[in-house]
Amino acid sequence: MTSAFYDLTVSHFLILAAALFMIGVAGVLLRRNAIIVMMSIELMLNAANITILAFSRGFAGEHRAAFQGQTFALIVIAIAAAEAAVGLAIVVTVFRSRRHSDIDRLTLLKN
Amino acid sequence: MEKTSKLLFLIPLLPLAGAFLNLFVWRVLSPSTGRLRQSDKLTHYTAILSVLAAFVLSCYLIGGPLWEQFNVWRKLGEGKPEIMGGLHQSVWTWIEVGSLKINLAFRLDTLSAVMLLVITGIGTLIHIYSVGYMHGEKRYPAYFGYLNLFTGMMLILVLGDSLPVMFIGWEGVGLCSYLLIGFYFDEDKNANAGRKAFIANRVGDFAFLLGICLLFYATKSVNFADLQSAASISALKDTFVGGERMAFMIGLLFFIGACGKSAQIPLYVWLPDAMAGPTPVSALIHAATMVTAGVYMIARMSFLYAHSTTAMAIVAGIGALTALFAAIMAFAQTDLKKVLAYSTVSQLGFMFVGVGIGAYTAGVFHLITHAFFKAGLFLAAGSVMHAMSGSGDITKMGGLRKLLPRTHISFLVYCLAIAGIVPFAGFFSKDEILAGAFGAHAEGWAPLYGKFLWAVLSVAALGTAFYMFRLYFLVFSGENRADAETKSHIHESPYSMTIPLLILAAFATVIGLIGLPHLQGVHLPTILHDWLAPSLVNFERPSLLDAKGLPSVGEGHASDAMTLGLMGVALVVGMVGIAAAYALYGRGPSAKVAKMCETELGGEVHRVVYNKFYVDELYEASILAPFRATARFLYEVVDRFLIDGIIVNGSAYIIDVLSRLARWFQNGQVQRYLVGVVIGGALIFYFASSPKLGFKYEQKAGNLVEFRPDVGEGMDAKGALIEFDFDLDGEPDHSASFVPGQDMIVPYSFGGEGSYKVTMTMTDSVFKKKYKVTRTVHVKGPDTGREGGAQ
Amino acid sequence: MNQVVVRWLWVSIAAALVVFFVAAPGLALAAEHSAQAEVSAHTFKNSKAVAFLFWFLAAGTLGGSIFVITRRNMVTAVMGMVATFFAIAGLFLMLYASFLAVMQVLVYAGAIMVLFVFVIMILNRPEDEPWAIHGLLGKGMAAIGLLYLFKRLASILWQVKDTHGLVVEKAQLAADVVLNHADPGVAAGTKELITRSYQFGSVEGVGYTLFSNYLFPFEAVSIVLLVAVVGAIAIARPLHKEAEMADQEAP
Amino acid sequence: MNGASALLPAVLALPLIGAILVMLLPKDEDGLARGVAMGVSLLTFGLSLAILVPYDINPSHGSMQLVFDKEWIPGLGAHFKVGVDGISLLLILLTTFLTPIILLSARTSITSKVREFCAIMLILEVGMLGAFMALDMFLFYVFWEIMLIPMYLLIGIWGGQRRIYASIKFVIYTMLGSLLMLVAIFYLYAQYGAVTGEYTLDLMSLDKLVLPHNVQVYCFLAFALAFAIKVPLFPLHTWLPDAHVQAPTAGSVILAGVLLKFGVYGFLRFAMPLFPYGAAQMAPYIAYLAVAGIVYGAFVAFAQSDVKKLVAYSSVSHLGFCMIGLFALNSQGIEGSIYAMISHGLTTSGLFLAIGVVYERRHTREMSEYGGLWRQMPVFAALFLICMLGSVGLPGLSGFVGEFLTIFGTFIADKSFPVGWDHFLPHPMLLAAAATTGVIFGAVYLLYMFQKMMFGELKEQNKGLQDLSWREIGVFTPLVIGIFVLGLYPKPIIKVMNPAVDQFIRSYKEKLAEPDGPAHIKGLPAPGTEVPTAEAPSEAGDTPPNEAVAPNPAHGEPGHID
Repeated sequence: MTSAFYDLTVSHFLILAAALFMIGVAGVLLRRNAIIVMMSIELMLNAANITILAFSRGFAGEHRAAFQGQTFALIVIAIAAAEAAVGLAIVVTVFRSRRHSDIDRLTLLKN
Repeated sequence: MEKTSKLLFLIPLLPLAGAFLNLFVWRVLSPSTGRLRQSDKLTHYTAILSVLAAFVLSCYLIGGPLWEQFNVWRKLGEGKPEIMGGLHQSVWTWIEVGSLKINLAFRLDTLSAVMLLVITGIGTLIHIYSVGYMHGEKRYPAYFGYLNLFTGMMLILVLGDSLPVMFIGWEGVGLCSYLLIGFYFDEDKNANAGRKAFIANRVGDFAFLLGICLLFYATKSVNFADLQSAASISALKDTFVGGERMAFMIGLLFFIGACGKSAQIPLYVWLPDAMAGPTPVSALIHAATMVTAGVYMIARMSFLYAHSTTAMAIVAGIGALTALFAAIMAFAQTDLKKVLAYSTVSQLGFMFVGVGIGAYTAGVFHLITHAFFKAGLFLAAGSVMHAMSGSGDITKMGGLRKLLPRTHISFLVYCLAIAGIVPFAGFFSKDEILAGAFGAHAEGWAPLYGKFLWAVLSVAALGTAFYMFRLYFLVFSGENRADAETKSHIHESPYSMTIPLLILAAFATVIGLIGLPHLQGVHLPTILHDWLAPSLVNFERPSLLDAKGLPSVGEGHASDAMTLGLMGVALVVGMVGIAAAYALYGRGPSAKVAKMCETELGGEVHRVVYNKFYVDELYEASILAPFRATARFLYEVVDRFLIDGIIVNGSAYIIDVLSRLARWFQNGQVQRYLVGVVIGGALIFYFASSPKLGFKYEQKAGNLVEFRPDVGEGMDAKGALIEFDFDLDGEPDHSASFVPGQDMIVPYSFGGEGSYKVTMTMTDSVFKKKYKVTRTVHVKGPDTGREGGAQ
Repeated sequence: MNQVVVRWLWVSIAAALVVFFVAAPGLALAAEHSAQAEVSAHTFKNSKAVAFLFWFLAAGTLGGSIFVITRRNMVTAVMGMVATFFAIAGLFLMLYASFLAVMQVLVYAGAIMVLFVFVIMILNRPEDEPWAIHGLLGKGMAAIGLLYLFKRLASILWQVKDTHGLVVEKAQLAADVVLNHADPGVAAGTKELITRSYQFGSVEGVGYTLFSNYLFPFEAVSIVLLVAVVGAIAIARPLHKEAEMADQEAP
Repeated sequence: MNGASALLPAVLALPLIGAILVMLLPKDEDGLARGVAMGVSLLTFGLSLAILVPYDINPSHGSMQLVFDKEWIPGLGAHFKVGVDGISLLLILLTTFLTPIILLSARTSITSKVREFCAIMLILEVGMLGAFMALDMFLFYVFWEIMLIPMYLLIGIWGGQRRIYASIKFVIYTMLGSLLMLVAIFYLYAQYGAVTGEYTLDLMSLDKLVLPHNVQVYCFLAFALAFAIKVPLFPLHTWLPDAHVQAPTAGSVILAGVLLKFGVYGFLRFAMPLFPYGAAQMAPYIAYLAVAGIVYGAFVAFAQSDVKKLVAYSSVSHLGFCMIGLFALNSQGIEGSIYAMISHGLTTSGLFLAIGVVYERRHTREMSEYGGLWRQMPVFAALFLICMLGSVGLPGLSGFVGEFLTIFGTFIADKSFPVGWDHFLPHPMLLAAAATTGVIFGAVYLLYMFQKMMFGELKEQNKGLQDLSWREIGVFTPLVIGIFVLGLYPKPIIKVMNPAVDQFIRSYKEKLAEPDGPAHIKGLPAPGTEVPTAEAPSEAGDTPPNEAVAPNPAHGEPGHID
């Protein structure tokens, strides 16, 4: 039993990333405040990053693919940044017109 | 032995044409002053002329070609054909489908000739009478139109060569009686009477229709000529349901039809109410012609009834019952026309007995005589009511002898005729029926059945004489009981009404001579008997001889003394009836009868008889009320609630509920949808992944059974531990780890034959989750071979 | 009561920072040191310290992220987020992706978190009802669903057996980048297979791959960033525009 | 023959062109719209009479004549194939005969949106004529649906208060049935394709296919449901009273006059010839439902206070007769059923028109409101009496011939068809007796209605009613003449339908005699169960019997299916 604790394998990182992802999803599902939801999305993206790098490190070996993982992780970070920016801009405008940023009350598109 | 004649179809066509002119054509042509008015003269002349023309034409046809053919037929010796075809004409093929072929064809033979003369003769007289009676009536053209239509339909009925054509006439007259009874439809009472008549007739027609179908089913033909053929006769004799012959069933159905039309016991209720119509209508339709259609039909189908003595027994039995029953009911009636109505029902009973015992000639003879004096009676009643400004209540009449001389004389003659006093027609015809009944015996009948019928009829004859003369004395003798106002109006009817009365009275006396009784000794001319012989079945026919070669239905050639004796008895019965009536009602309503009514028993009897034995109320309760109830029930419960409410609207409601549920879930909250996604995903994963566990087993030699587990292709099956527990003791008997791809067989031999419970458990190598499945294994004995069972 | 928690949070963040800055060089040393020692292909065989480090960072990440989604006060949430980012950076380092670790700290912790802090400053109103799904049933079902999905995912991920293990004998992972087009440095006409190898997590390697095989994604991302910036500005400033519009219309 | 065969599509196209023409008229030209519609419908009637000229009354070969066949959807194998035989010719004549009458009668009752009304009536006529003529299953289904829409609009737009409910119920009821039919059609289509390799929807070729017995029963039930709803057979009839009560007079007349006939026609043309074994098995059950319908319809009609509902239930009762005649499976029964359909078309249309006349004057359908109308409107009373008597089945009028033949056919039914009858019913005679009671009940409720409306004393509010105008008399006279002529001289009508019915019974008996087993063409052995040829059994083993395409003998050889 203790070997699983000490011998780090790829799946450790993967399961960690999965846990982080689940927490992110929980955040998105359960929280009302838009910003917390945005942050949870960031968490989910980070989880993805961890997975990419874990696989890149675990499987790439000498093969040049090793760097593919990292470039992708980089791109993910960039996209995350862009997404955060636009998302927060929307949240700000919503706040300005509605005086609140609770997602569950934004139901205009219902029917 | 039949001749085709071109003119036959004209007889029914003439009155129909008259009706068409009166009902449709004259109205349109005559200058309508806003309301369709046409001159009365034009109406009644067209009507009377058309019926008169029909009468003249039929006299010509009967006198000419038919008389020749009759003489030729009579002179034929032994080999003469039994049935003389008479004049025949087929206008066009009406319905021709597959083997069923019905032509619109007419046949005039001796029987229909007699009916023809009665209908057109009396019809013309009544048309003339109606001119006076219906004077000033607003719907004058309609009345005469319907009367002509009726005569036309009756002629079709009489001349019809096949049963469906007769059926046209049969229902046609039913329609006309509906229209004419309900002529004064302003009051609902009359309209109801009309409807009641039509529906009662319709019940009869229901049986008539089924009779036609069964007849065709048996003999493959519907017209009278083919039905006489040997093949169809033999078909009639083969047994139908319940051991009885086919002829019995067909005969019974047609008899029910006749009951409906001729108002016999079960279906007579409509005739007394039919008096709501104008009196000439009652005279023509409900005395002379329509009601006798049933008797004519049975006479026409004599060949069929002759082959089923049980059917004849039923006809005679019901006839006798009706005769007696109606006579009793007539005692207590206070309305003039109601008494005559019950008398008609009773006299029809006599005719049915005559026809029922095989004495068809007697039945038809009574039909003819009854037509004359009953029509006369109704017309006389009409002129009395005409005089009494419309009221028919005999308690308000009396002493009209001097005031209405002509009506009184004719009324007296009719009463004597119907009571059966010697010179008058009634005596001879009624006596012939009584004599026939007395001597009647047939195969399969109770020995004294004839005598019983004779006794019942004699009592009925007594009753007839009694109530007729009760009527006579109440109306004509004693002092006038009318109130002053109507008394002042009493006047003799105009000649156009009284002349037909006198003519009919003359006939009522003379007509009796055509049917003189059979006397061995003295050879009296039996005109009617010989005349009708070619149309009716003669019982010496080979097919009718029973086992011993005797005719199955005998009329019993009684000795002269017997016939004269019977005639004497009948005369005495009539006289006794008249005497009793004189004693009680000689001078107006009798005090004795009134006293008798006070007594507790007498009053009760009087009330029951007066209310016509509550038969109408019985029908209302037993048939009409339940009919309305079921109708309402079926509509409200079955149709509206059951089918509509539950099935149709019910399913719509369910769909509505489901849709509302879905609408509640979609409330625009994005996160709620995401939760839905997550839960859905989880469920899918959960159900998709649980391995479908199971095992197959095969029984090899003896009790050795091989088990082969098959595990669903779940990811974690590799290296799973499979354990079998054969004897259900909880701990596994055999366990092995599962290697996918390699086929794992676990042999185990059971104790013996029978079925055992085997459980297999699989534990997941990774998560140590246990999956269990138990199945019963049927181990067969060595002989029944292998029993393979697959999951 | 939540002041205690807040204080406890500050302590954990500080510890994470200290550990990170200490661990990084230690890790590098360990890598050097272990380069010579024989290491089984799959795991940090012999160094318990590294295992402890991993579990600590894992705890940091998960703890931080739970903080993010549970805290009612948004500022504490942001702090939790920052802690998570630092822990993740540590994890990157353990995976030898040092360049990424730095980028993580720089971009995420630095830029994005700062952005969040600004926005929080604008609309920092105390939350009255934090949870979107009302009622225990909704939350409970969602939680169970998530947990079950996590369990299934974990049971699958658990069977992933990597081929090269996290630590290769040689610390340096030679990555032969094959040039199949004329390298500017090489004389024209001669096509020569030049293989260069870079250390696994080094900037040159990532840079090289990024600008050779993945040039197009790089350009695309840059456009995306541009669009994002323009979009953010366009969305966030209509207020003033209305004011201007109003001025223009009113002559 | 080519000239004549273009006649049928012409009869079909004429009302369509008429409908388009009417729609093109300017908005408020009511009179013009009515005139054009009337003209077109009369023209169509003339043209349909012209069909009789090239039509050969007793054809020797197969019964379909004037067949016009053109490729419609090649992919699907659906042809625009129309043809006419004894049965459909009569029903086409009935349709074209009734439509002008309805248009004439609708002058006063339809006042709003007259243009649309005329167009809808003409489109409805197209739908009906097309469905009667169609010889291609798909074409039939298309026309069957085309009929539905105008009827829905008729009830929906010009109807009474609860018209929306009634029209929706009517459409969904019919749709439900016909969808199942569509499934059965395409099953048949697939089976035929599998057996002969050639995919076509033409009725003539599908008729050659003999399905295994149990499949025949299921397919028959699928078809039967669609047509039973239309008939309407007893339990599925609840849409009819609502549709009639809420429909305008014109809608009621066309619904009762022609649309109900599609149910029986469908049984006769599609359900029974295609699946004879199913029909024979189901014959007793449907006969029972028909008799129940007769008695039930009569009882419920008696309990009505609304005169239109009464006549609607009377239709249920009358069509019960048609159904029982049909399932007597002998020539008298079937010809009686067709005859009863035509006479019901005339008499019930007459009754509905009469009710329409009275409704236009008093705007109420409650019988208690009327009374004593005879004295007030004698001409109307006379015409109404004749229609009522025709409906009651008085001999000499059209109703009797139909009813008599159906009862007659059922009575002698067991002699003609052993299958299906004897093992279930006590005896067809008892069934016929039960049906004949309908004759009594028919008289009961119709006379009850007639007395409530016509007899009794004249109520105050009915005093001012004026009698029929010449136009209204013009509406009634053709019907009355038809009732008389059909009653007294049915010979020509029966002569026309005789060959078609004999052909129907002959082919029905032939197909009934086919052995059970996998689907095969009539006469040919089932594909795959060919005589085992010499090749090695192993090789034959691998081609599963159903897929093996029977070698389609070359053109001209016997058994060639073109």
